[in-house]
Amino acid sequence: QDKEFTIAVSIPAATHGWTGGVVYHAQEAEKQLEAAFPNIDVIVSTASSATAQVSSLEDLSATNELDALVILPFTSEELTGPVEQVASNGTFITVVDRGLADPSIQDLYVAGDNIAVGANTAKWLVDKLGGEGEIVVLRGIPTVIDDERIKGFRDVIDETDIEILDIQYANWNQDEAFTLMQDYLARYPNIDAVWANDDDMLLGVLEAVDEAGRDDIKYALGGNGMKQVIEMVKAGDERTPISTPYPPSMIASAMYMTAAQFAGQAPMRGSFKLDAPLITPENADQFYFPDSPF
Amino acid sequence: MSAALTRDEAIEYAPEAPVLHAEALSKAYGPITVLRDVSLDIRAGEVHAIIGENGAGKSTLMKLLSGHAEPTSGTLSMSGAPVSFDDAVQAEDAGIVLVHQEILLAPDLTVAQNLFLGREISRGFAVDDRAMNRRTAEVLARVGSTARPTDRVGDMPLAQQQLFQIARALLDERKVVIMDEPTAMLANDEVDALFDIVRALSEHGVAVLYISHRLEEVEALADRVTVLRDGRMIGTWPAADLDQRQMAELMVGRELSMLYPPKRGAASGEPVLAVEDLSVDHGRVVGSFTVRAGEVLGIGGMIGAGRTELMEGLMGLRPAQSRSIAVAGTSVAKHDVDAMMAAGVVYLTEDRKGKGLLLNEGLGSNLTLQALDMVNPSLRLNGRKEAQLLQTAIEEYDIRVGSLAVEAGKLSGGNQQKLLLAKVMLADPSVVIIDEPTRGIDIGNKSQIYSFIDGLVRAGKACIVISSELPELVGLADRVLVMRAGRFVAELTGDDITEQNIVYAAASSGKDTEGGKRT
Amino acid sequence: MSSAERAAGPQSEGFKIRWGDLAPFIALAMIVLLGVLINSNFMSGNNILNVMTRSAFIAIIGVGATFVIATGGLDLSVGSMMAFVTGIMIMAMNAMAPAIGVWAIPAGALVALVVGSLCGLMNGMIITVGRIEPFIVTLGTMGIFRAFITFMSDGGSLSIDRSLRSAYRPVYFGDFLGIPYPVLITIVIALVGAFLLYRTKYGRRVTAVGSNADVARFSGVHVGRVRTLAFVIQGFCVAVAAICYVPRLGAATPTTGQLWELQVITAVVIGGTLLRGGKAHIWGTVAGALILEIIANVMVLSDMVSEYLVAAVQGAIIIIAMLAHRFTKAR
Amino acid sequence: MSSAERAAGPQSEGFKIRWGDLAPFIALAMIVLLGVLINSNFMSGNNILNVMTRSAFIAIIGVGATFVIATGGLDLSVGSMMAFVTGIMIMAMNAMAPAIGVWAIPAGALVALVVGSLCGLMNGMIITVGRIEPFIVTLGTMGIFRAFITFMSDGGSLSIDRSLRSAYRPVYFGDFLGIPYPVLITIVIALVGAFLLYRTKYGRRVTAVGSNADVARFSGVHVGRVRTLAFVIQGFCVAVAAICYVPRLGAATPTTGQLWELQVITAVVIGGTLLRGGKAHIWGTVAGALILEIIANVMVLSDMVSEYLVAAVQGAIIIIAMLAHRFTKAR
Ligand SMILES: Nc1ncnc2c1ncn2[C@@H]1O[C@H](COP(=O)(O)OP(=O)(O)OP(=O)(O)O)[C@@H](O)[C@H]1O
Ligand SMILES: Nc1ncnc2c1ncn2[C@@H]1O[C@H](COP(=O)(O)OP(=O)(O)OP(=O)(O)O)[C@@H](O)[C@H]1O
Ligand SMILES: O[C@@H]1[C@@H](O)[C@H](O)OC[C@H]1O
Ligand SMILES: [Mg+2]
Ligand SMILES: [Mg+2]
Repeated sequence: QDKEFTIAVSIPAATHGWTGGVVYHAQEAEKQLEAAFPNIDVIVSTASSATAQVSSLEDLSATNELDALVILPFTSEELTGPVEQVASNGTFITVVDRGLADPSIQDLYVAGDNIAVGANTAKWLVDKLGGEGEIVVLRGIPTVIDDERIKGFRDVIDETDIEILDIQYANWNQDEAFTLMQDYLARYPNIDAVWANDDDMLLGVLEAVDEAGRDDIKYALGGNGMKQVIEMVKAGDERTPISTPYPPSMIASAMYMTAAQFAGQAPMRGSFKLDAPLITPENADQFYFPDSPF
Repeated sequence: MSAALTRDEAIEYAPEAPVLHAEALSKAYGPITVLRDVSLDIRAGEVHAIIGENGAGKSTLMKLLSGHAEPTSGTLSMSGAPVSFDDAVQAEDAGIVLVHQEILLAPDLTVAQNLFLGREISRGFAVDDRAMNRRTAEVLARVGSTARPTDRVGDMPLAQQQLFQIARALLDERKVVIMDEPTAMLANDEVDALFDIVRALSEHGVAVLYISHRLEEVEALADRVTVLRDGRMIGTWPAADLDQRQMAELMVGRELSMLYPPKRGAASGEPVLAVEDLSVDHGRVVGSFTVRAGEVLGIGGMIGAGRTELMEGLMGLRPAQSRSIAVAGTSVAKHDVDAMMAAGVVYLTEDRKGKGLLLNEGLGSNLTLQALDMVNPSLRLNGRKEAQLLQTAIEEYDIRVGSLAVEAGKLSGGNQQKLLLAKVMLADPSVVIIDEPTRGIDIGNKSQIYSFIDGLVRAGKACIVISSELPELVGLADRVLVMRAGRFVAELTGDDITEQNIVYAAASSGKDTEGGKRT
Repeated sequence: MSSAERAAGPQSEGFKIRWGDLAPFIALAMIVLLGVLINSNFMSGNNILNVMTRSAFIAIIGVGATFVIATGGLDLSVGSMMAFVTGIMIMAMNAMAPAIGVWAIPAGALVALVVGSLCGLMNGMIITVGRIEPFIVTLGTMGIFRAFITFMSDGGSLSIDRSLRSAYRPVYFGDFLGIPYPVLITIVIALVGAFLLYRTKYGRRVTAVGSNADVARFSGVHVGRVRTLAFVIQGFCVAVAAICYVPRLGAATPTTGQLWELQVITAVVIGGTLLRGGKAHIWGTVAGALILEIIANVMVLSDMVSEYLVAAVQGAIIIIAMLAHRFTKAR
Repeated sequence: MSSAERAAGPQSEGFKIRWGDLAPFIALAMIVLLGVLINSNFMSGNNILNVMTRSAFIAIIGVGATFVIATGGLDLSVGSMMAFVTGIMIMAMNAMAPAIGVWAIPAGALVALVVGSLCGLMNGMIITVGRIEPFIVTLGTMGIFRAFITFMSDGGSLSIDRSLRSAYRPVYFGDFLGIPYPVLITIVIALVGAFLLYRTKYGRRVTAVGSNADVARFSGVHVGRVRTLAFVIQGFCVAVAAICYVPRLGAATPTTGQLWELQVITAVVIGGTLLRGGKAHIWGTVAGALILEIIANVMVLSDMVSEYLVAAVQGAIIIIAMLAHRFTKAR
């Protein structure tokens, strides 16, 4: 009990809604952990790029004896080597969300299921549209996460008569999504449904659709459980009746599980994949965190 | 092949073949022809002066001869063989070099780096700075410059920069050296040093083309004189056949009246400007002085004496302190350029290109920049008013322009100077400080400017004239203060205002001007 | 570069200069033509209005940037400043809404204008009093403003009170005689900007300072003040853009306005204002903003380019537009 | 701005100029001191070596940028160019690995150097032949390179073959007599750059062109060629940085090198090179890169600043460093 433990938490800086949520939950967890376990010191460090994250890993491990590292890698490939480096000092490694290229490095993995995020949304849509129709898709920042969601979605849609009219990047950005949706609307006289693979973008999409007053769009769906969107689901919105969770609070879960290693409780290892069930008006309360910024 | 070679050589050694011959050169900028049908012979070893009014086309002709511009029509030949230059470098390779009227040096480079730009000496891959600095020191000494090869050009005064340009021309063996108003920025002893250089060049068989508005220089130096007027060739004469008055009349095409207006007699008015203990640049230059209404106060001194610095400090354009500055008896509220101008004191800079005119902007906006209130009675600028003011200025100051739409930078040097004068006079100031008033001004216009200054002080204003041209101080000033090394060292009045007295005060003690400089 | 260009071609007549001034409008016309050829929907009333409305932000901020650039300055902070001002404005409106209801909107807008101008003042003062390169100063304040909005929004988003939304919405989505308000506001701002720049003493001094600061100084112009004021105008314009922006999405986030600075500068330069200062084209800037927005629009409307390569085609079109510009000018 | 400054203070003596040149190193020393005060670990051998090694990328690219900026140019494309070159290099190495094994590393590096230089050549040619503002051209090519790497990596990432990893690793992580290779490479590049800039004809012409292009032209300097070559040098340096980068991160992604252009320009300007051209300080640039990296490092080491505000503190420190710089110079 006398021994001091240091847990470093390395996450991307708050560049958009979801990462903002991550930073929020990490800070909350830091407070709670340090209050609960006086012998555990948590250091949260944010990075605005993959390179910066590698640098901060180096800084953290050069100047601290790290007992554990909880990391949400900026990108998968680029962080693999550096995390491996940290692991080689015997540091306990917890990876969150975006996986490493070599899973053998990590002791603990906590993530959402991005294939399922795409696939579950697609299945619901196929069902509602009766297997046919025309849809457009907005995708995020070019990353593995984005690729997986698109792949999960496409694989399901491709089996049906639904046609994906267009897919473009809107970088998980509300503004860009608004603009892109306006252009989609100008171009396609009929659109049955829109899928934005992140709720930040969905907000921009809705604004554009409302403004254009287009009623051909039956469904506008997002994903990852933003507060405002959950509220819509709860309220039984017709156009956005469902969402899929991808809670930024997963960082906090990972931090608690990691701390458990040192608090003498049951050691946890292995992979924890949060599944991506549909959020419906019935279960929406479970996914609603009014205090989170996200 | 070998036949051609002998032919060329034969021509080269034929004594009468001119080293450079121009045949029917014309140059037009857009619809405006600035040079028509000019033919000219330049002989080896002669000093050939080109004179003409401002805007006559002298600089343009020189640019055509040296590859800085291409003629619209006409041809060049050297020693009988036709040549044409795509650029100045080709002309320099052929042995023709132009020392520009305007300063053309890279301000961030050192003197040596500028002189050798484009033809650096190198050893292996590395440039040989030692060698270049050594050669630079030699030519600098030759032209009488006190600068070091490693000085940054942008930090040096304009006069020094002008010497660097001359030095650059002397770096290599040349056949023809063209100097476009080389002395416009120089004071007496630099001028003397330059004369020695010109004479030495011509003794070595180099042809020197020499442009100057100072006709006494032309008289003293030239073997032959060519006169241009309105872009046309008036003729070429042996210098011995012409005196200064004849030259002036050929240039202007009419008889000239007196150059200097008669003096007004001692001014007895109240001091309109009284400056006490002005200290500029942390005490490098210090002075107290007064000017009276109706008085022309001349300020003499050698280059770098600090005259410009003092006046820039007075205007609040440089760091300066003073015990007091009073205009018409009222002390100036704040020592800054605004307050000075509001009090009716204006300063006309010696550096018209760098500090005087916006070269890329039109004539109207240049004219009114310092007195925008005149075209802006309410909120809105009145374009028509500005056009009127410009028209008036063009007439009053006799600014020669091809088209009113031209940018200020396209005017000939002298006409730029007149535009600048019009600009600072626009707000009708009560004290006018003019730094080098006639730099680059032709003789006809000079007398215009002199009588302008005369009219000014007769109307009860005061004028301070800084000049490196001694005759100008003698001819114009009621009183002369001489500055040396940042301090006033003499005050001359009445008959004591002579060239000898000014030079003596400016140079005595300190450096020895006669022997020391020309090694 | 610039002086090289000047020396290269003797161009003096008014006629030629006017060709050069028209270049951005010709480029605009060409790109519109391209749009029409590529997709018949391009000219549909809605699409054109959308694009024009969207370009309002860059155009409005660009008017301010034209002043800054004309004095020889540069402002990299406009994007994050816009996010910051938006955040402050939303907070102000939300705070006032319970007390004064819908009046919180104009009151908040006023706050935005004051804060924007102060931000500009800060940039301008650091640059002129501290005498540091504008590039560095505004890079620094860019980080500062961005951090502030992230802090203010807790990394998430800062949204406007529901009670104000519907009253505020028309400022972006409404129109007057069929012309959307943001477009009208752009026109007003550009008109005022053009008047200031071309018809007042201050405008003369702006170009004088950018053209040759020494000449300006010797002519009694307070170079520092003129420069600082240009940054204040820039800040004011940023605030105007923020006022139009909020009703669009109702929130400020840490990514609001990201990279807008580059778009703004591009619009200004495409519009014919020289980056080295001394020459300014307000209406060219507006055309430049439209060009940028239309290029992006045409990319989406056309089917030709892989989603991965959109940025490449945009980059290429900008370069080609400038080349065309150059050749129009060279004539 | 610049000319106004020159005129304002009379500075002529060699002594004063040398103070100005030392400014970036003084700023560096001050920031190191700050680091020491804030965290005792700062001076630990490991930390210092890490920081120096890391600053190599910006320093190496900065050496090239010093050339470009000294000629009066600007290159906004370096960040995405670096990602693009990295991508090409990885593809080349992976393709060659089966046939020639570890030799694929030097062969791929060669490919990178050629491709980088060609990218620079392209920038330079468009700017000089097309006579367009470097800002606009490189903004365009920035989009183009970025799109290419996104395309090449299919939006994901492009990673180096596992078989090459361990052989390549030492290029970033190895050291020679205790000095990490990237640091050595930086020193070599800076030495070569300094020699080129200060001791060769080409270097003379670089500053001449930036100082006054017309003068350079009249003196027979091929202004266009000098400028183009500066961009080629920039491209070459980008490739060298890419070669050091791959062993560190093992992959290229669409976000590799994002916003590096701003860091590079900041390093160059903090180092004492004037943005308007005509003056260049290679070693100042290296110091500038170190300053930026140390600021970031100190931010991580200290726990004092909220995550959200890190960018604000960084921005403020850069401005303060420049102010200090200015006052050192004014003495
Ligand atoms: N690039 C140009 N474009 C248009 N006009 C020009 C240009 N350069 C010169 N000019 C015009 O050509 C005429 C001749 O100018 P030039 O400089 O040759 O005169 P100058 O005899 O040297 O006069 P000064 O004694 O004043 O130097 C002037 O009217 C001038 O305005
Ligand atoms: N040889 C020199 N080396 C360095 N600086 C010099 C030299 N000569 C003059 N200066 C600088 O020039 C300035 C003073 O020159 P200033 O222009 O005031 O003199 P002036 O008497 O007006 O002469 P000019 O006829 O050149 O205008 C000072 O800043 C001084 O440092
Ligand atoms: O940052 C990403 C977020 O925006 C997306 O919605 O979910 C996965 C995250 O990695
Ligand atoms: Mg002339
Ligand atoms: Mg003087």
